[in-house]
Amino acid sequence: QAETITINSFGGAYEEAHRECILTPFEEKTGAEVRVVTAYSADAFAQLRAQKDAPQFDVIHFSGGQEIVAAQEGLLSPIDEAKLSNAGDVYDFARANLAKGEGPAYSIAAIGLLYNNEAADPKPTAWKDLANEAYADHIVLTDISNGYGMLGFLMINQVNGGDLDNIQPGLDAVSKLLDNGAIVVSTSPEIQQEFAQNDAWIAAYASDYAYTLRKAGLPTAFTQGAEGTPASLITANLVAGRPNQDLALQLIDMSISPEAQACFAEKLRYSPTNAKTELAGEVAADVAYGEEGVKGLIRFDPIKIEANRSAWVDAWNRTIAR
Amino acid sequence: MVRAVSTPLRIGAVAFVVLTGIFLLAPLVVIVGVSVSESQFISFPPTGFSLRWYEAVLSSDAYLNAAWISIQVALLVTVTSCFVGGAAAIALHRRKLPFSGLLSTLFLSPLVLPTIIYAIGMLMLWSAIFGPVSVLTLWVSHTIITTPYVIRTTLAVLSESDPFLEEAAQTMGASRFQRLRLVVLPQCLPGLAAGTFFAFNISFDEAVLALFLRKPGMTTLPVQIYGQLEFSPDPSVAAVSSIMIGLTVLLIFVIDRMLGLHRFAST
Amino acid sequence: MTDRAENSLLILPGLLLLVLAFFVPIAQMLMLSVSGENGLTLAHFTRFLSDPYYLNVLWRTVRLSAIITLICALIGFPMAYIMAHVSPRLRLWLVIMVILPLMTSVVVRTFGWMVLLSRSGLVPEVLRDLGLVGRNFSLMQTETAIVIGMVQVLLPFMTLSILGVITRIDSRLEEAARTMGCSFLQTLRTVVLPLSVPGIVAGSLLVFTLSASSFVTPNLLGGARIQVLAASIYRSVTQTLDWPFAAAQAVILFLGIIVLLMPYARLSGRSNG
Amino acid sequence: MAEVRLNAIKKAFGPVEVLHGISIDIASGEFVSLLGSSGCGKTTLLRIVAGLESVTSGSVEIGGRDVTDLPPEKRDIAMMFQSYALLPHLSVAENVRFPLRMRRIGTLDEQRDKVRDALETVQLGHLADRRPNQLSGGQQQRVALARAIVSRPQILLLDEPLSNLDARLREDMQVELIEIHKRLGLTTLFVTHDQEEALSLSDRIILLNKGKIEQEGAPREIYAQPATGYASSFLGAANLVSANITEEAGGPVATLADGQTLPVGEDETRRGPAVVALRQEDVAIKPKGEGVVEGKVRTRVYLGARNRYVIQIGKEEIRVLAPHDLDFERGETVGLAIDPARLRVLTEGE
Amino acid sequence: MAEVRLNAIKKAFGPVEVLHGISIDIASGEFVSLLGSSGCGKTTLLRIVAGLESVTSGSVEIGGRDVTDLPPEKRDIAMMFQSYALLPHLSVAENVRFPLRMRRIGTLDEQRDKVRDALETVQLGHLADRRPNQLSGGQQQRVALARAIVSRPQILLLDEPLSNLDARLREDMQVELIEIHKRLGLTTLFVTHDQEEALSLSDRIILLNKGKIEQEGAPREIYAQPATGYASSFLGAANLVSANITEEAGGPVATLADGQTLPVGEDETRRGPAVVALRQEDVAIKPKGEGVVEGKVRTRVYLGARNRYVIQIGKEEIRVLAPHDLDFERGETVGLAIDPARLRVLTEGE
Ligand SMILES: Nc1ncnc2c1ncn2[C@@H]1O[C@H](COP(=O)(O)OP(=O)(O)OP(=O)(O)O)[C@@H](O)[C@H]1O
Ligand SMILES: Nc1ncnc2c1ncn2[C@@H]1O[C@H](COP(=O)(O)OP(=O)(O)OP(=O)(O)O)[C@@H](O)[C@H]1O
Ligand SMILES: [Mg+2]
Ligand SMILES: [Mg+2]
Repeated sequence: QAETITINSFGGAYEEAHRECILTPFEEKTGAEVRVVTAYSADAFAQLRAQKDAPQFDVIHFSGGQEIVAAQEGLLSPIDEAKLSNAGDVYDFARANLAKGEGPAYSIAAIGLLYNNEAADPKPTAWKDLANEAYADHIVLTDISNGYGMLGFLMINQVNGGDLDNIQPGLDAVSKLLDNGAIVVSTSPEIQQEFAQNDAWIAAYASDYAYTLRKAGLPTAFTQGAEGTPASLITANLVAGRPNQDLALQLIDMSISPEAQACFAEKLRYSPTNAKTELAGEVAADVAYGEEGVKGLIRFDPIKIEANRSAWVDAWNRTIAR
Repeated sequence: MVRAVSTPLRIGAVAFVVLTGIFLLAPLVVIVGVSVSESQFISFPPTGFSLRWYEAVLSSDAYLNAAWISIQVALLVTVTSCFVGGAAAIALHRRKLPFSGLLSTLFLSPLVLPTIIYAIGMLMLWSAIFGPVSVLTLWVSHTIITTPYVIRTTLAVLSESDPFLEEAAQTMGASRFQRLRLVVLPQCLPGLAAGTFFAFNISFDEAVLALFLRKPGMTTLPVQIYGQLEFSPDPSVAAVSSIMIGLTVLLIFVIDRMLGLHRFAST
Repeated sequence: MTDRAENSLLILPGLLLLVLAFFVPIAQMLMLSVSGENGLTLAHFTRFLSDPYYLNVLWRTVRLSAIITLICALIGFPMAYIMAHVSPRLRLWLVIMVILPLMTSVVVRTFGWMVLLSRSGLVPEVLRDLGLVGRNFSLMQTETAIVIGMVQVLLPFMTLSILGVITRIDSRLEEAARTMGCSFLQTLRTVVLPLSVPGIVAGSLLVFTLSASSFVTPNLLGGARIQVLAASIYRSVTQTLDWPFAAAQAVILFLGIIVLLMPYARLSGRSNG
Repeated sequence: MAEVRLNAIKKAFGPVEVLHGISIDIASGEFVSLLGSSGCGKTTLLRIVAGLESVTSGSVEIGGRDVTDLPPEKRDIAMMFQSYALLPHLSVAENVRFPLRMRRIGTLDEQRDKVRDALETVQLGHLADRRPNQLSGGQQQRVALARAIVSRPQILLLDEPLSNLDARLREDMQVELIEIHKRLGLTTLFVTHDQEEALSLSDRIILLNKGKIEQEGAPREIYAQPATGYASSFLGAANLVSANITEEAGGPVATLADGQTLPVGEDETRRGPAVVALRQEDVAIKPKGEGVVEGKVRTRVYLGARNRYVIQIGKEEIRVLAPHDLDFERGETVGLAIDPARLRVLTEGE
Repeated sequence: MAEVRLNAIKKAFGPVEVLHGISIDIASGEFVSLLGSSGCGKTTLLRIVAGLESVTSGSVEIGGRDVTDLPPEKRDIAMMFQSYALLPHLSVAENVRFPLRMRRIGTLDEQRDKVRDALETVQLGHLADRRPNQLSGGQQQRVALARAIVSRPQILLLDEPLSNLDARLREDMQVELIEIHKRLGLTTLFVTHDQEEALSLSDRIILLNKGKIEQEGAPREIYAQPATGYASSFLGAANLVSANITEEAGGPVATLADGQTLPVGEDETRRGPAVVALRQEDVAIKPKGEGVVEGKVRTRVYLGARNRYVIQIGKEEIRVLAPHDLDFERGETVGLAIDPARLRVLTEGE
């Protein structure tokens, strides 16, 4: 009987790409069987934490920084860099804490501005443009309970003069946007809904989603704000307390291989973390590509975010509460 | 009765039913509309007409497997909660147990707590004791959250029953079990039927427990839909829902034709 | 076997299941609400109860649940009465009409509402055309939207609960009232309504608890800016990962609802007796 | 008050036709009893007058007005149901007050007084605060009666109002009913299965048989001259004996199956095979040799004030009610005296 | 069959004590009637025998065995409820078959036969397939009766089984009951409010008054010698007249309030103020001058076979039942003949 390995994936098109770019090649290569549970980072994390006595995942993928908490709580296993053949090619920031238990990032969602390229006039180019009265009640903000929303907010905070120790400028800015008629959503489908149905023009969200919308036939475009592009890292983590960690490590290694990342970028417009990844021009235009492109990415201190998440969410809630 | 209801009231009643119907069905019409849309995304009014989303759903293993699992779980859950809840309701109705007032409130408590709390608690306990989750976990926990419906609807119906009937059966030699089966059960039927329907439906549409208490290969339909919506929302979810609507109507219609459900509904 | 034994036996499976598969796991989770870094603490409760923001969330939850329950009863009672008095075949169709919303996944159904209620949706558009509302009017992300969406799903619970009871009422009681000078509406009020109380109570208990504990519909229709307690709990569990606080909120919700509902459960008890 | 007129009422429940065209005129203030065997349609008829049942054809008039389509609450009636139909969620007093509340009769205090009076009338003043399910059967029936009479409607419909009461209470209630009827002149339609009750209370009796009117008339009239076998066996529980009527010297004579003869009233014109109706109380038992025919005592049933004898004449048995001071033994041969005027000849098959 | 013994039964509903210590012995195969005014506890007693009601104190024995705690289904009884308790979801035939099914009596075919027989007995063979709610009141009552007798239990408990039937049907049913009783020797406990029914059917009558046994005995005994005012007013609906008993030359004499006197039976020993019980049917109306006392006709009520006269003597009114061939007018002064032997003197206050 073939060995099996259990992981989570994010469903829908993501899962399709995941299967095609990583899982199927992995199965072919190792003869093992990969069993997938469709679960987003938040849900997967909750499941991991609750199941601590009998974890079912071998590899768990996070996109919202949950690996930091998970590693702290000992739910994840430290990774010996030597066991990952591709680790050397991965940008440093994407494999900084392997020893603590945080797995390597295998793709990056770039947070920027999604806009309707037919209706939005002028087209936005910078985060500051969100304040443009012309967009007023056509702006969609994402709730910071959503990982992308958090990064978007921190960016708004930053361009308004705040930093991770002081988010008040960000809150004030949001408050003003809301007064002008901006709306807040908390899940991606709602963003689609707003763009498709409700005359939304601009949203701060991830590049991959812009691509999803475009594929669905909506006139959406994506731009990296001039002030910088917050990066959301998608990590592949090794779960503690599982029997076949070697196989799991092979899968993680596969995830950070150039081929897999190229495939991902091609299909979903995620930015690769492996420096050796080769992308076609058209794809490259949509993502943060190469040393240069990656340099433009802003990485807010994840430790600080985790430490403050609760308090920020509280403050945010109060700000947006009607 | 002779002109039991005056004409204006009758008209009012018809208007009331029609308006309620519109209110209840309008979103469903939207969904059905969306499901035949040609476009990739969920929008209304639909652009163009195509059945491609139905085709997509009916040829998708993920959807079909999920639906099959959901149906199995829902059937198991319905049967269990029907028995467990019906029996408990009868016992509570008789009010011969100590604290039956308190008990009947406590039996509501699974509805009071947001399911996520229960889901996490259940997952923690289950992993600590039994290890990996299985269909059994989902079965048990769905039974927990559906039983209150059966209890409530059955209790309500029993409150209007003739107390002498059971006694009469008793004097005719009916044993406890026979009394339950031949006298009390027929009395419970309308309530039990409603409760059972709720149970099936709740289990079939339950996403939170199913989301947390799952393992590879055990994805229920609501979780599947939820996943589809989150990452690539397309009209296929509307098609799934439309199929469910259609199947419900068809099923009820067929059962009615075969068993005379409408007569049943009148007891 | 005695009556006591029979009743105990009847209730035993339910009780065992409730205790072992509900109260034990829940207790484990809820214990978190008093756990702090150094032993027992009530900090999570004080955090909630001393914060106007959370109190407001709690109040909104209760208020919306009450409104939803009331509206469901107002629609459900006449609906059930009509259903009980039409031909069996028509009744079947009415039952189908009432339960159909339940047959669609909650998320999908809610999207249906979003289409209808949002700024460019059907309802605001009609209202705008009628000149009743302004250009920017939207029903989405309002408490009204939550109420509308919840009533649609919860109505069957109310209607079918009442229907079960109404079909049991001896029709001669209504007739007797009519011969005593009750008009149809008075009969409804003085005879049918009081006798339907067990059904209304049953339905209300279901609807109230369900609306207080559900989060998907309020979250999608009310949006992030209108928080209800269940959504806040959900968020604490999955987003801020603050489980003790989630547990504390759950305890507050649980106790609050139980205290509120106790008299009503009694009410159904009395008419049961 | 108001007169009630039923015109050719027909009523069917699905395929079952229950009333086959009933026409009745009830004068204002009249007290009419409906008599008839179980299942003959009495309750149905009452319900049609009340407006609780629609008619298949025919019409109902009250006070000269066609009310066929008028709902019950618009008719000034009160009806007592055979099954009482007490409202289970209301106390006894609230049940009785109900029609007053609904018809807005009097102030609250007046209503209370009326309720108290009505409950006193049915001797239940002390149970005013009980719930119906805490009462005995007869007590429930009396509450229903109190509720029917409390509002003093134009038309009072009573469906076997006294069936669950003992003789004493029943007599008391009859007296009360008659008094109320006399004092207020209520038009009353009264269903009973007790012929003495019907005879003593009513101005007129309507005898129903299988959904048709068999006979109607004043009590004495209908008792003295039952028109058919059904009527005579129903009123006074007559014996029906086949006989052959022939003309003899002294007038018409009925020859029984065993050859014995008994004289028939002079003015009887029918001849040939017929049925002779002999009322139980019209036959006097005499020692052997007296009387016009002879028979043998088969059983004697003790009824307290009187005895019922079953007497065999040839192959037929007749039942006779005799005062308790007469004492004949089982097996004894006795003579039966029958007043020819009280004997009725009915054509066979009637 | 089985004898039934009740030992000092007490029963309270919450604060209301309904039975105050009732002891009854019923022999095997005996037919006992329970008589008593509305609300006196008859139904409650029957339910205790059936095991449907627990007792507050006392015990129940059936066939020599203490069954106080035995549930109803383990007692071989059948009970007919005052409110019928027909199962609404079953047809008439299924209702009647129910006890056979439960007690596993006979094969399916035998059960069908028994059901058919029982329904024929109550003359409802043609309605076997109806639902109870499609029947008239009397029809429902007969279904309940059929259901009670179909299983031929050791003990038959009937709670006013014939109250909703007309006289004719009632007599038929009485005959059937007696026959079944005789043929099978069922121990029968029968509640009725009809004294003639009780007198004619029973081996023994138990008279209840407010939860106590007032008197018991064979029908003749209890009718002829009612022990108390309640008993005599209940059986034969006696008039109770206050009088003063004194010793006169010819024996004891009762002096009425208006001074008239009437002789009292020789063996009457009580003296002083007392109540005299005069049964309605024991007083004969005579033309003025005849009889022992005089009175004035106040009303006459036509009852068919007999008339009821209300006659005023001084300030008191007494009711008299007279044969229908006597005819006295309202206002006429009449004489009343009273057989001293039939007059009973009760100490006042009884
Ligand atoms: N649940 C109860 N609570 C209080 N009192 C009750 C209850 N049930 C019955 N009673 C009282 O007990 C007494 C006896 O009732 P029961 O039914 O035995 O009378 P009954 O002799 O059968 O009368 P009836 O001839 O009217 O049927 C009645 O006075 C009644 O009011
Ligand atoms: N819903 C029904 N369907 C069919 N037949 C019915 C229905 N209701 C009543 N009947 C029949 O109609 C006839 C008349 O019923 P009704 O109740 O008027 O009789 P009733 O004269 O009041 O008899 P009782 O003296 O027994 O009360 C009965 O034979 C009964 O079986
Ligand atoms: Mg009737
Ligand atoms: Mg009784």
